[in-house]
Amino acid sequence: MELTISIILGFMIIGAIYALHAKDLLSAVIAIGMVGYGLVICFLLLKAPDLAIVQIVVETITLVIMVAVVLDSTRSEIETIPDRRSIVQMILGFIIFAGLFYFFIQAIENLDPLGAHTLRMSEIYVNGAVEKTGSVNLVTGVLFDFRAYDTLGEAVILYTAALGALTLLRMKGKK
Amino acid sequence: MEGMSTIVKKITQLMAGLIFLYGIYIILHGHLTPGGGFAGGAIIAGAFILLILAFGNSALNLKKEVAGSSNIESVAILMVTILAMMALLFGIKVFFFNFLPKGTPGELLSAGAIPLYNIFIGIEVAGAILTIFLALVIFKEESSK
Amino acid sequence: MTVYILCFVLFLVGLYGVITRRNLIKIAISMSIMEFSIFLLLVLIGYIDNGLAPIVDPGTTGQVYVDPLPQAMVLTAIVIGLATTAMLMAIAIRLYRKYKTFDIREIKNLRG
Amino acid sequence: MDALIPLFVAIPLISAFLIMLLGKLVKGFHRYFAPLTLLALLVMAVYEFSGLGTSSIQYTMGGWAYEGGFPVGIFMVLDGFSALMLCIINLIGFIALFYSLSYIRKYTAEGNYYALFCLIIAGMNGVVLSGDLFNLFVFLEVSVISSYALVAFGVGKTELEASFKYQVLGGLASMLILLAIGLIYWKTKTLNIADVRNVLDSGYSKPFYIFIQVLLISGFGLKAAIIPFHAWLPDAHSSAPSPISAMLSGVLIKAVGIYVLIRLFFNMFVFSHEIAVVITVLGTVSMVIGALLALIQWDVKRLLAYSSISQIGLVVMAFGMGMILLAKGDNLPVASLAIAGGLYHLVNHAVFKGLLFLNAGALEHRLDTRDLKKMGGLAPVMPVTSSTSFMASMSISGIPPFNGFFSKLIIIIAAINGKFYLLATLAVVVSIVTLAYFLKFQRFAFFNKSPGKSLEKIKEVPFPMSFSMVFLAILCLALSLLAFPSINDAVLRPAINVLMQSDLYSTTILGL
Repeated sequence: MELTISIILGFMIIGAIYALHAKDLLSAVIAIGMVGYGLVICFLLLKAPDLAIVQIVVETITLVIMVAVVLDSTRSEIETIPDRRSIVQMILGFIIFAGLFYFFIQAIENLDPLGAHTLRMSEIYVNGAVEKTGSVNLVTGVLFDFRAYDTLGEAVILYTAALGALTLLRMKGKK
Repeated sequence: MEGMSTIVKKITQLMAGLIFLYGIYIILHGHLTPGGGFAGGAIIAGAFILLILAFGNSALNLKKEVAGSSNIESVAILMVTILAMMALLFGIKVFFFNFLPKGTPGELLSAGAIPLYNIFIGIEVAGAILTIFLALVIFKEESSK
Repeated sequence: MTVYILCFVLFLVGLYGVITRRNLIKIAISMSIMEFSIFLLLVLIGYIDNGLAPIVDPGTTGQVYVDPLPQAMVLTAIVIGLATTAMLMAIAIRLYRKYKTFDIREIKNLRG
Repeated sequence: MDALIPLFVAIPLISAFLIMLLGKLVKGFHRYFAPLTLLALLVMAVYEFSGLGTSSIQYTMGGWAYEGGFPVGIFMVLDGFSALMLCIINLIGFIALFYSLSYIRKYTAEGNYYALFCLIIAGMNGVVLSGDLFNLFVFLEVSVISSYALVAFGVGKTELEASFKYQVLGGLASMLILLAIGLIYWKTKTLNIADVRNVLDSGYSKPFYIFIQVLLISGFGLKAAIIPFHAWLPDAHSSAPSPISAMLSGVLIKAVGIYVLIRLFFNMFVFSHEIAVVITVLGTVSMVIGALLALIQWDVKRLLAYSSISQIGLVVMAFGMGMILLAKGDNLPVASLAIAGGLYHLVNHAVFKGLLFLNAGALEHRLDTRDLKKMGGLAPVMPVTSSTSFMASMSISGIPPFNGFFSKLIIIIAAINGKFYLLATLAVVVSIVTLAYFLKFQRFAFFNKSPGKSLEKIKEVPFPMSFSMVFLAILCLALSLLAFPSINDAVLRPAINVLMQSDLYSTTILGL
């Protein structure tokens, strides 16, 4: 399992790096779409079918929105010639990233490895949850019963984004 | 935005209906099978987006549509909030209390208020995504005039 | 542990993109990459060996299911990600119509 | 009383939805409904605050409290600290909304403005009431996403650009926070803040602990615009419509930045000396650099924005000193004094910085410019704006008898008693620098000769705007009463207790 996920993740990393360096914006957007679909496969392998459905639909819609934005623009990106300042910044950035990476490895050293997760708070969300919520799908049970307040917040965020898009995209700001 | 060719329009009409039905199925079976309000709502929004892309704004009055979809999402999320407070009517001072009878797990009419939440969340998500998309399309149309 | 480390590498790739890219769309893409890595990390945390997908068959007992809580969290986070991407795109298209470019070096009225 | 708690979130949400629905049908609906909502929330907040005392109330969503000994539901916790924050949020929110009634008329789509305003309030109320890490994150996103839209409300070039910058850095902060929450769940397998404390008490590895603390400091530091993370603040705060700038500077960076940082570091983590030193240093650096950068600004709102960074730095420094002393475990009265000073200054800053941004908005409303060089001689023609902004400037620079003097005095006394002589000196120096740039503001805006333009056409601002400014100016004077020990005890003591007895939070909730 770990090996399969690692290989897919490796492809996702390559896709992500390609998306960041693509000369053409449309190919960058499509590459990031592929990374998103790779994530869908990982979700399926990790026994998260709910997430796979949501991710595949949301990824498609994001892709449509991004393509709609990119399509009628000058798509090519202007690349810069690296000067001395950017080289210094790169070295500095590399050191910071290496440090973060090192600390992350140190930090997760003693945590549960993949697959050895134990339940504590979610014990209740799994055992006997069907009787408590009546929902056979445990994720739905968590989303709409145990933690329905979070779900309201989530719906409100989407509502806010729609309201924000309407607000930002009106033609005239001031009378 | 221009519409596409007649073949595309015909096929889209058929496909959009199927996708729409699939979205409704996903919403209604949210407590039984994978999926739920969010997935189903996004699928329904996808069906509408497909129609808009295929037919363009010549066949549709986008301004009217965006007002409609934003009203629908407001109503839907208001219903979710009211549903959350519904238990207050039954004298239980608890928000998000699952006040309906649970029924037999595994049947379509079970899990108390969860299917209701799923339906309203589904409508809200569909409305919100459609509003975002239409706002973008309208902006592109108007600013390129 | 390799898979967690690769997840963090993906996160760092996104962080690198946010810091170095000079294109509005590329910055939005980098944010998506960071989101993806966190989604995957959360789902990996909740995975249990030989666990079933969290959909119970009412007749059976004694099954092991994967942790549904991280999945619920990721579902919420996916929708939040959609919302932030939508807002970013709305701003990006508006800025494009004003400046005719996505390049933030040419969009510089303000200096922090 | 406990049944009121979820209404702090539910009422503004319902109000926002109703504004979007009915605002199109009933003309002027939002102009009456939104202020009424905020007024109701303010009354509720004051009622809760006055009745609470040093006790704390838990409310569980969906009726799921403890199952099998674990807190499974989402807890909402109202204690002294969150009640104080609720009062500030809803007070400044109400005043800023009342001010908007005439200010926002020059913009289109007023209905969207009021709905987004209600959503930002709902988000902040949700954040300060939440007792659950992930729920806190969700409501934090509600408030920041609506603030992204509100910053760009004018949809001009600068607004959009500022909002984009704010969104990118805000999104980065959210990612860091979500990563930290994920790692915490990985280790503790719970999301309840009290329960996390309980689990962490029973052992953790040091690198893990430091890594999540660094993630959280960077994440919430970005939200609170502490100095290496401040790049978005001057742009966003100066480009937003003025009532929104008052909200952002007055409460948003406190509610989603400082409040959460303090809550997590006092009530969720066990104090560690290194992290306390890091927080103090960050606070001190932002205090000094923010003040120096403010000195060279000629844009009124940018000057105020940099001054916000500086004052927030002072607050963080005060809390940091308290943390250092608590980590050492000695000199507890001094730690209590430092925390009291920090809280007092937090309240004061919300009031006078809100007022100053409203003043700047009044100037912008009448003159259509924010450039100090183009102003001058306004004191006779805009007497209300001039006098209130003079009071606010004196207050923020720490001139007696205004409230700013007493809170700064308490912080400096605490620094001296805690043997942080360098920090005390720096606080005094920054106070003098603050006085310098606010005198510059006063002189160029109100007292210098006008640069050529005739002042006859300029009138005082309309009633809702002047009323809001006068109200906050009176509050500036009234809050100096908090310097009296008995009043201070009644108002700030519950909040100080929450922070001083840091493990009481978890033991009360878990009922240990």
